[in-house]
Amino acid sequence: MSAERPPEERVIDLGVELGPVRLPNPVLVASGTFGYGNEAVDLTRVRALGGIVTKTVTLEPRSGNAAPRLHETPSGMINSIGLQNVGIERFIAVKLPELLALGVPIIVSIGGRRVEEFQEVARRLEETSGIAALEINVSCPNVKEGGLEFCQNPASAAAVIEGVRQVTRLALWAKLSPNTSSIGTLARACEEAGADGLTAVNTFVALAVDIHSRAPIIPSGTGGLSGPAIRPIALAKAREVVRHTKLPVIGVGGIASAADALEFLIIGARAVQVGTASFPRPWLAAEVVDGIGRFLREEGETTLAELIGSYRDPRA
Amino acid sequence: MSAERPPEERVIDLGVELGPVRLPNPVLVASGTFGYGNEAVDLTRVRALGGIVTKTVTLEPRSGNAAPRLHETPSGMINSIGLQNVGIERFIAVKLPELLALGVPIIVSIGGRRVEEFQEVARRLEETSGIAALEINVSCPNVKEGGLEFCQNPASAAAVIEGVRQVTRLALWAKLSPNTSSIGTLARACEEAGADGLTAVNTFVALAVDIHSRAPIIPSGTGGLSGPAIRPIALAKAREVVRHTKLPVIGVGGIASAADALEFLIIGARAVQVGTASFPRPWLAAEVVDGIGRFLREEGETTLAELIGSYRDPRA
Amino acid sequence: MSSTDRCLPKTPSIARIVSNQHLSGGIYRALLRMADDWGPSLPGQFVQVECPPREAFAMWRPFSISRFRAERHELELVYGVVGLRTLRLSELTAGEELCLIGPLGRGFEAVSGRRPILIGGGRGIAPMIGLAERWRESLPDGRILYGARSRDLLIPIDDPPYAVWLATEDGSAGFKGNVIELLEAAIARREIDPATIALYACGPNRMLAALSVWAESRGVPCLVSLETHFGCGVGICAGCAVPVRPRDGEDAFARYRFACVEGPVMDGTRVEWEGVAE
Amino acid sequence: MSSTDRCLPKTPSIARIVSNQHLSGGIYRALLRMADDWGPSLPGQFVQVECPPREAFAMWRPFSISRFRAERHELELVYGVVGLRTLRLSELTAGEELCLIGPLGRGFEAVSGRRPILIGGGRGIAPMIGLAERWRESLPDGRILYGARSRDLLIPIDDPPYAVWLATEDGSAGFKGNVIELLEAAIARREIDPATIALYACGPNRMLAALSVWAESRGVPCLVSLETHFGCGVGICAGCAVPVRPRDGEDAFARYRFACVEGPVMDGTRVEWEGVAE
Ligand SMILES: Cc1cc2nc3c(=O)[nH]c(=O)nc-3n(C[C@H](O)[C@H](O)[C@H](O)COP(=O)(O)OP(=O)(O)OC[C@H]3O[C@@H](n4cnc5c(N)ncnc54)[C@H](O)[C@@H]3O)c2cc1C
Ligand SMILES: Cc1cc2nc3c(=O)[nH]c(=O)nc-3n(C[C@H](O)[C@H](O)[C@H](O)COP(=O)(O)OP(=O)(O)OC[C@H]3O[C@@H](n4cnc5c(N)ncnc54)[C@H](O)[C@@H]3O)c2cc1C
Ligand SMILES: Cc1cc2nc3c(=O)[nH]c(=O)nc-3n(C[C@H](O)[C@H](O)[C@H](O)COP(=O)(O)O)c2cc1C
Ligand SMILES: Cc1cc2nc3c(=O)[nH]c(=O)nc-3n(C[C@H](O)[C@H](O)[C@H](O)COP(=O)(O)O)c2cc1C
Ligand code: FES
Ligand code: FES
Repeated sequence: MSAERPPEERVIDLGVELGPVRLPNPVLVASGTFGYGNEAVDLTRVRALGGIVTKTVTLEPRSGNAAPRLHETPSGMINSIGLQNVGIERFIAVKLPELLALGVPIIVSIGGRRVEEFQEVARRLEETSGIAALEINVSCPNVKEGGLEFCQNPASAAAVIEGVRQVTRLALWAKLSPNTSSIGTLARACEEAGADGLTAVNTFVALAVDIHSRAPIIPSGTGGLSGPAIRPIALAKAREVVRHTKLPVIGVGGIASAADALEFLIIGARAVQVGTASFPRPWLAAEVVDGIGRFLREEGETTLAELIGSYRDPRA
Repeated sequence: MSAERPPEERVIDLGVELGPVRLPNPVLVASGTFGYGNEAVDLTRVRALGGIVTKTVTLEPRSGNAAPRLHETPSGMINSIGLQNVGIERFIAVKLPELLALGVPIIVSIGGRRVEEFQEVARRLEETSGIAALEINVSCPNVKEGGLEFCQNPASAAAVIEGVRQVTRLALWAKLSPNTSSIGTLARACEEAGADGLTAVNTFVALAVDIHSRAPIIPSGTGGLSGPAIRPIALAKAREVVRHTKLPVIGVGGIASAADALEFLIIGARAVQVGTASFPRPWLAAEVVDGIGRFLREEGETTLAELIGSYRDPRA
Repeated sequence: MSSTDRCLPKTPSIARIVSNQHLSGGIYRALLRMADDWGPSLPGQFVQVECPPREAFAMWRPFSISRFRAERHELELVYGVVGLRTLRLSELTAGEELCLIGPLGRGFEAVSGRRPILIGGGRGIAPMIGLAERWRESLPDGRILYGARSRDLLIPIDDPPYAVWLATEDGSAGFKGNVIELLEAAIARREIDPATIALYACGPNRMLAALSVWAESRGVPCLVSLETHFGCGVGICAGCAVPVRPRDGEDAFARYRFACVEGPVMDGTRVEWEGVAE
Repeated sequence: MSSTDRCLPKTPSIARIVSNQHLSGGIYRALLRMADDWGPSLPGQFVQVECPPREAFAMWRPFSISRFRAERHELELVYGVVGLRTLRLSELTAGEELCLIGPLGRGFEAVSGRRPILIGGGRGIAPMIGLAERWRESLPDGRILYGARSRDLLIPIDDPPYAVWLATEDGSAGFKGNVIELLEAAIARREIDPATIALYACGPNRMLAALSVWAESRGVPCLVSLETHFGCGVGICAGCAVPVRPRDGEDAFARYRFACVEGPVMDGTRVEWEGVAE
């Protein structure tokens, strides 16, 4: 009789390389949906995660937008947080050490109104050590000044990436907006500007109206739609990004189960991020890691690499 | 004592004018989601509808796309019908007379691959009588040839409208794609090209993958996402269209109740279309008509005009 | 217009669960009490069911009418638990209500002058029993061929209207093999003469495809009840299209038929099975 | 770190419905049997509940702990039916299960040296009763002010730990007016001395706002249990932010506090009530 382990016990290495960044597994938590990353420590097996993307940090502290900031919609949620954050100084002094102590790759999401602001934030982070990558949020739909311009205009997104590239050797992921006709063009612009990875996608511009008061439910008007509702659109966008660049792609949008994450990996994303689904179940991302391992064993796949990009594209 | 009727019995005229088109009420059924319009006759009070937009008709008959053509997603549905239709000749000979006999405004949706094809279809319809308007489908994401080009490129959409304008005096509604960075620009281009109304929006490009076979569930790859999932995004898009043009706007996307329809009317749409929600409940659009009347009475509004555009836009 | 078109209902019906019973291997039978004026219906027709809970499922889903006892106003559905809706259905208990539309579509109608051979695969056996009951008087020489993967997946059939011949893939009950092999064996033994029969089948699309190919090669009429992904069930979404070989003179449009209104029972020998999902 | 922070649970709990009873005007009380090691908790803390059916509702929702009987491991929630989730909750029967996380957030803690005046508006009375029970020994001179729109909306209070003073807007029971007017009247009659009391309140945000403004003008400490729209309830979404007036030296970031982890019980006099939805 053979000494082989039964297949269900085979341990599959879920480690994955995204250019210069190596992650223990391909499941991260998305920016702005896991606090700074340490808040949910008591609610999930944080060490099981492939990485944590922090809430977007800006140069100055920001108080964020007025309430209500959230509104539930069919299978989704509109948010308008407005990048509430403590600012880079306090982030580096207080949050970052706590985060790095967690023992999982930390990707710091950075935001700003102007290229110089992004640069300054990146410069400060360049002086720290232990960060796995920076995710450049050129796609927040909820910041009045400049936010949407960056999304829709490949040139201004590229200018941000290029600017940040000049001031840091850290790996740079560009977080792309889906609110564009051609996310492929946007992706390519960021690639040429020096990004090391592309995160696709941020939220979709969305509106909900209170039919009695006739005012928007989110006081500032539109917000960003996230959650399972957007998954099929996000998946189509992520696939476009994969087709248009050679960079590693990190898929995000509506992932709420291992099966959802697998769809993104199959179409060629090298990693995924769980966002809104952490709100009701902060432990979900860790469960997705388990689920991916189980799936690979069941399918008889021996490495994650076999799965990634295994999509049978009818256009190919 | 006063002879006034109690408020709940007041009859409110729901009639609405969209440029040259007058509708008995603002609730239509959307193209492709009510057959040609006569199939559901036994399933709803057809005469209660504000109008019927037919399935998109093309010059030649089309057999449509391979199965499966539908896939359910969270609060939504991906479809790739591929404009299956009988072609303009049989449409005029067989379907149109039946439709016109229903006694509700009939809006014929037309499609094509090239400007000339749209023109030829419009020319044939110009020779008939009784049609309330043409809806120009420059936004179907599921037709390989040219489909998506029209969506994303205001110039080509405008060329179609302009071309059709030359061959018919019928009122023209341009059906806009949401798969664009700036639907306002697209809207303005169609307005300048001679459209009389703008229908916003068609479906969102979306993808779902079978994780076992690694193939897309819809054989051709992507399809169009519709249903309640898209409503918040569609509403934001419709509002953009309202802000960018003076034309009457017909709102569509995820409407599944009177409350949903009211959101569109409040942000300034002069009419709405019910699409996917008719599939489980073919009688839903008729119920939406009732619900709007009830709401106006409850809110003490005397005309539909008071409701339309009553949005308190924080940007205004 | 066929006789069934006239059955199109004007409003959704409220059905009350009389019983909801586990049969075998994930298959259940629900008995529903319908309004007094519901029906008439044919086996092979279907109903669109609003599976509870209402808030969870936007779309309704099709279930074949396995039989309808007009005297008792009782509709019988046989269903397999494959996903969330059917799981929730299986949890319903007597007295609870379901909302549905129907009867819808075209059911099985007899090919005149031919001995009926009814073929059921898996849960597809249910409408075949209903059909046999209907035809037992007028077409008494019918047979039922019932195929399943193994003995423990068989649905019990009480008092079958026609003789039932069993086939299981693993041979754990009846003939070892599939229903086509069973059919061939019966022909070989001269128990069935292909020149005088018509096939009526319900089961997995894969079985229907194989059967249709076989029937065409033998010149046997073959009506099958097809399952595709329905969006509406009433002919307004174009989602359920089934590719068929157009007859001479028909244009491209005729290539696809709507399974919900032009089916679900169709001439299997005209279906382009490669274009039908399994 | 306050004492409540240590209660953060590592896993969701399965709670079994012991009873689920209608109290009055759309308000219900559910008694849940918790695991033996659940708790401890403070009134004013809350639980995030996965309202059934699971498939229908992606987001969980917050419900205040109205009391927790540690000896019996019984958690009491009092809730009003306002939408689909609370409707479904109201349909649950004994024996059914709920999934929840908690206890979460900061509950009411006594302002030392002050006589507790507990104020409940509508269903907000429930946690106040739980609080009074907790304090009845250590702070025996407390009072409960209970405001409601009318008599028929009152929730019955058996064996109240403190004397209960009623106020109804239409005067159908107790004092005619709102709880602030009731408070003013009590002060006028010298039953209450504003210099020695602290207010603890739960009820509609509008009531809490008015009470906080009143308390600030009188220099009375005022802790309120706030409701905003929670996305997560555990501090990771930033959705529940409540604007507060930053103290000197605090930067702009301090302007918003997360009601789920820095509340729901907050110092009402520091809240910028214009920025809180009603
Ligand atoms: C005409 C017709 C008659 C049918 N009769 C029966 C019957 O008598 N008994 C029975 O058990 N089942 C029957 N079905 C199939 C039944 O409708 C599905 O099994 C059911 O909808 C699955 O729902 P679910 O939520 O449990 O599973 P889901 O999780 O939705 O999906 C499980 C499987 O159902 C199929 N499915 C997905 N979307 C659709 C869709 N829009 N329409 C149909 N199937 C879909 C997929 O193949 C999928 O693998 C019939 C289908 C058709 C078209
Ligand atoms: C800290 C806290 C404690 C609470 N305690 C109680 C309690 O003890 N008893 C009780 O009855 N209710 C309580 N609530 C309110 C309760 O959470 C809501 O009433 C409930 O979620 C409504 O759900 P629904 O599906 O029935 O209604 P929905 O149809 O979802 O909405 C009805 C109303 O609920 C509110 N709502 C919408 N979204 C949210 C959201 N994300 N979070 C909170 N509210 C929302 C809206 O104001 C809306 O008008 C509490 C809320 C908070 C924040
Ligand atoms: C409440 C909330 C806050 C968010 N904040 C940020 C943010 O600060 N920076 C960012 O890049 N993305 C932010 N996002 C976007 C998410 O990271 C993610 O891209 C998006 O929600 C889609 O994924 P999901 O559907 O899984 O949530 C936020 C999303 C939500 C719901
Ligand atoms: C099955 C299906 C078929 C459709 N066919 C057409 C079509 O032929 N022409 C067209 O302009 N839009 C078509 N649409 C788009 C709808 O008219 C509508 O714009 C879209 O579905 C969004 O609305 P909804 O969410 O209410 O369905 C189709 C939509 C669906 C779901
Ligand atoms: S299922 Fe909709 S047309 Fe057949
Ligand atoms: S509810 Fe999510 S941070 Fe408070």
